[in-house]
Amino acid sequence: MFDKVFPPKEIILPNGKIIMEKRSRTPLTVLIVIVSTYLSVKFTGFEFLVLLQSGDKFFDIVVAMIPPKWEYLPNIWKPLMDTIKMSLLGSVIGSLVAVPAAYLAASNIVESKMVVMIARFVLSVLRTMPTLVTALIATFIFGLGTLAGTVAIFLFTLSYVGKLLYEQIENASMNAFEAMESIGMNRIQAFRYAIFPQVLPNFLSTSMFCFEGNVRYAAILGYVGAGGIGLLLDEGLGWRDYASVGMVLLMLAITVFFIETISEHFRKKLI
Amino acid sequence: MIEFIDVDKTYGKGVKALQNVNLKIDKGEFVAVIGLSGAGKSTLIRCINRMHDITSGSLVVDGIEVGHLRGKEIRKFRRRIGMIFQSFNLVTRATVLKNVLVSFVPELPLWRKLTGIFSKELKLKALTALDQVGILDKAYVRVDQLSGGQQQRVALARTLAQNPYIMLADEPIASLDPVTSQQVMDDFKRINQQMDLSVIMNIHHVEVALEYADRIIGVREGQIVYDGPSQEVTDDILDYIYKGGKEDVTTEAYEEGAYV
Amino acid sequence: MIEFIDVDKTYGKGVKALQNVNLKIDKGEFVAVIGLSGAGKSTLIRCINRMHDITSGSLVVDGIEVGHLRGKEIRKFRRRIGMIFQSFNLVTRATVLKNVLVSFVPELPLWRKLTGIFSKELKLKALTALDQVGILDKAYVRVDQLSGGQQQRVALARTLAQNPYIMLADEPIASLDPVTSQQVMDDFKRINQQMDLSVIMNIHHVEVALEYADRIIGVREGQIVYDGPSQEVTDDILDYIYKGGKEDVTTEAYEEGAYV
Amino acid sequence: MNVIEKQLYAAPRNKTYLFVITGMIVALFLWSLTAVNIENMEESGWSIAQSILTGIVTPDLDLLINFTKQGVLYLLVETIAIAFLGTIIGAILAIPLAFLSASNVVPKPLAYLTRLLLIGIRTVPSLVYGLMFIRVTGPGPFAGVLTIGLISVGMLAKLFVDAIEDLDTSIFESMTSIGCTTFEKIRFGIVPQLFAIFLSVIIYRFDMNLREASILGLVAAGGIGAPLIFAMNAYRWNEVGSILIGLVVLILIVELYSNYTRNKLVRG
Amino acid sequence: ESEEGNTDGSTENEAEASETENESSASEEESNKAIDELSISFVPSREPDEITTATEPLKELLKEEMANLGYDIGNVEISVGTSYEAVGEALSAGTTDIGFIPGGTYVLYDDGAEVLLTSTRAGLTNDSDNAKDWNDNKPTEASDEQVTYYRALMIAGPSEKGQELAEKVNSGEELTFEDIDSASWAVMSTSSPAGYIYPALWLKDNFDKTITDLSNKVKVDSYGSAFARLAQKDIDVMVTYADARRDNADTWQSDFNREGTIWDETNVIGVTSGIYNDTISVSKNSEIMDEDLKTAIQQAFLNIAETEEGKEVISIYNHEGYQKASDADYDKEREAQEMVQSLN
Ligand SMILES: Nc1ncnc2c1ncn2[C@@H]1O[C@H](COP(=O)(O)OP(=O)(O)OP(=O)(O)O)[C@@H](O)[C@H]1O
Ligand SMILES: Nc1ncnc2c1ncn2[C@@H]1O[C@H](COP(=O)(O)OP(=O)(O)OP(=O)(O)O)[C@@H](O)[C@H]1O
Ligand SMILES: [Mg+2]
Ligand SMILES: [Mg+2]
Repeated sequence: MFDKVFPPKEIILPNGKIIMEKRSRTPLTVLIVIVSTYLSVKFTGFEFLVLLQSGDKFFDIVVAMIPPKWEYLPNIWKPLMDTIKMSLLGSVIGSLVAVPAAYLAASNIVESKMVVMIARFVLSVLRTMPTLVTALIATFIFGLGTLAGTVAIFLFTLSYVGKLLYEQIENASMNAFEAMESIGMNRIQAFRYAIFPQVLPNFLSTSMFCFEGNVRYAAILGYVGAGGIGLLLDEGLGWRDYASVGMVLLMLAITVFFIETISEHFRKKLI
Repeated sequence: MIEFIDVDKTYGKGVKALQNVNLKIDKGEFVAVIGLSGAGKSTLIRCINRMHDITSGSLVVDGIEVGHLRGKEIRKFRRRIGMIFQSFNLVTRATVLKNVLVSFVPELPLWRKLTGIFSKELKLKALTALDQVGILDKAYVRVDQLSGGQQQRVALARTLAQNPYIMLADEPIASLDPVTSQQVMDDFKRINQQMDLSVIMNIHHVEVALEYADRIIGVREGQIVYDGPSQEVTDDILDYIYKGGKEDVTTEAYEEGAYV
Repeated sequence: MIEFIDVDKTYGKGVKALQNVNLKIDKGEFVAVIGLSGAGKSTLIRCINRMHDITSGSLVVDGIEVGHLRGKEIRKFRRRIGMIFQSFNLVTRATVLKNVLVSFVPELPLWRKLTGIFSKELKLKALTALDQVGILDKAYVRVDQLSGGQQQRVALARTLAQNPYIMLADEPIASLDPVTSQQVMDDFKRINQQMDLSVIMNIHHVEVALEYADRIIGVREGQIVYDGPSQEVTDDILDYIYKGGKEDVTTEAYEEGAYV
Repeated sequence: MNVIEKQLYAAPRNKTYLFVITGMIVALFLWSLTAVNIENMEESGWSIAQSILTGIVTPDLDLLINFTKQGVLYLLVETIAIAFLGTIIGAILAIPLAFLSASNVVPKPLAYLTRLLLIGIRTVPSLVYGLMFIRVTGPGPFAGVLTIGLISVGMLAKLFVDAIEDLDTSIFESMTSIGCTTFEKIRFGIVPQLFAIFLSVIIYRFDMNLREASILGLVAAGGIGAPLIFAMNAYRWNEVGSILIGLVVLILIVELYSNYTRNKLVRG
Repeated sequence: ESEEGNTDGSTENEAEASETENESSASEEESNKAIDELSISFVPSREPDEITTATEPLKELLKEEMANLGYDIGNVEISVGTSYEAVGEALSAGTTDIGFIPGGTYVLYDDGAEVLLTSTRAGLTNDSDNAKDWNDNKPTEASDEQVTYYRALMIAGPSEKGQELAEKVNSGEELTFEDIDSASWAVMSTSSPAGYIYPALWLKDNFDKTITDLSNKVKVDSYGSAFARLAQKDIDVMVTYADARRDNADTWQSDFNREGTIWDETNVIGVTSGIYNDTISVSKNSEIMDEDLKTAIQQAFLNIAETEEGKEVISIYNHEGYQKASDADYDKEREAQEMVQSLN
């Protein structure tokens, strides 16, 4: 298509040979990006001037959070633990379920194109749903509270880990798989012994990464009544009590930092 | 005993990988298959354990018509045929021992299959196989820490643990340096002689093939153009196998090759 | 002309990679360096264009004492010495042409360095180099879509575009299959003969070395243990280079090898 | 056999380690189970699920195929614009931060500090950023753009760092042998490598940002989120259906395209 | 011309307002002041999707009225969110000009917001402090009177626990905190007066407890969803404004599929003291805001509330009319909040 509009240029070598140079797509891409940016700016009412003039107002709330309200700490523990539990449970179950899902979605393992297509479509659709929306729907079905949050996190983890996992499975070397088949294993066994060990470290690290993300995400699930520390955040914001919000965020940051450090430790060990 | 009778193999859109192959390999033979890239060597070998299906003709291994096997039967059939690959095809992240143990998996009860926990007996069997190829001391090392030659030996041990009666090898030394190649080939020879199992090997290194194999099969464009004892292979014949040679050489070599 | 005079090279904590090396290589020679892993082959080659500094002795390339070069001079000196690596060392995410064009980078004006826009003249030069190694038609393909042999040819073209008078190659065919190896070696030979540039190559494939090189240098434990025309290399000499051989062979071979 | 048995017993003993780790994980898992109180589960859950499903399969077509400012199409375009601009802003900010936190580029302490800063940025939920930016820009999509920009920074920088840390430096060797200076090595050795990966990461993030942008409506920061949440709260499942269908189709299209482009970028 | 206000101090304001108004209308012919954009933010408290569409007419109405009052408004920008905090912050930072916010929110953000008007609406046939009276005199209907305050109700739903609590109240028994605590509650955001603050005050007055002491409480983001959950027996008790049941009577049976009417199936178990109605506040920190503009806006909304078309638009917020308000009107609200916050 592109080459029809902009026909390739001929280059003639000194020795008379001819080679066709395809036109670079970069100018067109750059143009498209610039135009899209311009349109987006128009559409969203983005004004750089406003940012320059009153950008400092962003820090009004940040400043109000400092120093955080230390007395608020005792109120934080339980919801914080709830948040961690929610994300842990959702992440663990989600990651486990992601394994068979990814198996079904890997075109190099499963021979039926139909199955692969369906599995991928389901994973994709799950991924398109914003977690907050899933959580809200979950509260309607599972009632308000942490269960709904857990379900939302579970679904997100399933779709996210599932997708990355099947991509890794497809990129895994099929050499060992072939050897396993030559030993007389069926595809599931060959997958278990040849592919799974290859993707395991990556799978664990993706799952841990997802868990970290989920802790962060679980923090706002409280907004839709899905339990956890989000309730406190919401309350703090509602009362304009930014010092408490600051405390909540601080605790959350510390938690995330710990989880990140621990999971980093294990990830390094794995690879 | 392996017998190819008028075997043809065509890939997807009419790529004729094997044409009219007739071949008989006895127990305990050491056969080297040589030929250009794309000649059909791998295809030939892979048809034997049904990694590929043949298109027409008949292929009989130990009295079993391979083409008639179905599902579970194929897997059972493959259990007794060892296969070695150019790129070793090991699970690099697992230990040597685990790689060898894998060959027992098809016979395990389900819970062991899932957990990957092996009995002591099997471990001993696997270690014995490792001992046979001389890398017992590396049993608990991760495969990716081994050199190429050592990795190929692990693959060999894995195949031995299967207790096969036929050993198929697809360019097992292609990615090894000369010294290591020699060690691995020595292993093959020893196994072939001590255990009296047939070895059928694709190989690019003609000199090595001539040195180790009893019998040479030359493949060109999917057809067997030479088949005879390795002692009888001359430079002319090699020329014929690899380049098609001149017309006169062709007939001469063909006659020689058709003695089976 | 390259001349090593009593060159020693010691890495960090006393690893003696080269010891007392004396060597003279003339313009237009095709020299193959063989020896075991860790013998010091790479070190030998890399000293020539100052990728490594020598510890003592003197190394003169085309009348220039390499050890005395500083900063900009080194870079200028390297411009005329091509180097080829085992792992090709290409920017895999860029096109073939872009990879070749890189060899002109040091001579570009600043704005071209920044924008990465090359003049037509340079493009023609680069394309000509690609033509010389026979992959002109791949000029606009991304390198990661090429086979290993093709990638090595891109590296070759990149080096040719530098218009070097010496070509250093560190195991250029180690990761290639035999057929591609042969093509790449043919390229080297052709370039060596047509352009009259010296080729110094580390290589593990002895047969290939004997076939293509005019002269063989055997390295063992940092010392040159053989140096002579490839026609004269016998199995005994190889044995001596690779294994140290028996005492009697040693002296014999050494005498033979010491004729330079 | 003796040697072999000896080797059998020489198996490295990491069993205790494995047991402890497994035990810890199981314990953590059980502990996290206590967060779930099934009593909250509603008997009516099933019927609700049914009405949600029927609503989604019988979407409000008027709302879906409606070209006014309240129509799904307009809102989707607004969502795309927010995500697009936000991604660009995020990417621009993330590049310097990524280099500052790559331990193979800058000194360790600086890298560590930048990492802490990034964790801080990542921890604040988007809805809080939304509030902060409303003070700067007022309610509306502009605030949404800035929010998306800021939350993208954290994730983008993290993925950029990974790319920077596993740069293929073997190219350096050959560029040294050509006689290139450090600057030239960076320009022609690193930039082409990183460019493709960064671009692919950015496209991936755009994909994610579309999802994020669809919830900003909660704080009046534009996009399709507000009508979606309103419709859900009002139990108008067919309106929810039409919005969700629009959103899902849009994101699927973008995802397909982004997968295709990323594959091209990364694998060539 | 404007309706009679009963609120103390309002006469004064009014006098001032009409003065400025006369001035501005006098200068109207000569030149109207031009304002590019006037932005209004609000949080819908009812079926919100209607609101985005139904507020379109407000733009034109406001432009017209403002033109008469001496201001040419280029564009009226209306933004809708789901959180009061967003509107509050925008008012406080001056990034939105006008906000429709509840008294509670106004008090929180009065550093940057200034109240202009309090909405009025029809009073109800029930205005008792006693929950039982509300249950005896069902259904609650609108009265002819316009009032500036409303009450919040604790409403028990059709769930078992809800019924149990209702019976207790109707039989004249006093509820204990144990009764209250054993039920599951739905509350709104903490700055919502009817949905949080006044119920908290009620708990404080009656049991010396607060909402944070309730063991089973969930936060909902609209009364609509609270009713839905009540209907599903997902929750036992919800807190809401007094005529919320009238607003949800139809949906109760249609959308939520309940057999009985909302009046039969729900009962009041608690009534709070009066809550001042929603405000129309302007930002003190907005660049375009000055005293003249404030009075013009005040007058414009008062005028809009007089027209038929205008009444229809503002009815979406349950507003029926407006009275001028002063900051002091919300002192009580401040006390309430201080108390609730100190309980936290
Ligand atoms: N899966 C396949 N689908 C289609 N064609 C194939 C397939 N595998 C091999 N071929 C083709 O069949 C022919 C024989 O291939 P085969 O792999 O047997 O050659 P080979 O002798 O093993 O070559 P090499 O020495 O390169 O391994 C070749 O032309 C090849 O392109
Ligand atoms: N950068 C280095 N630092 C320390 N020691 C080194 C370094 N590079 C090489 N050596 C050592 O110097 C010796 C010679 O290495 P060199 O790489 O020259 O061997 P080689 O002949 O090229 O081997 P190979 O065939 O494996 O490439 C070896 O003992 C090696 O371990
Ligand atoms: Mg092959
Ligand atoms: Mg080397």
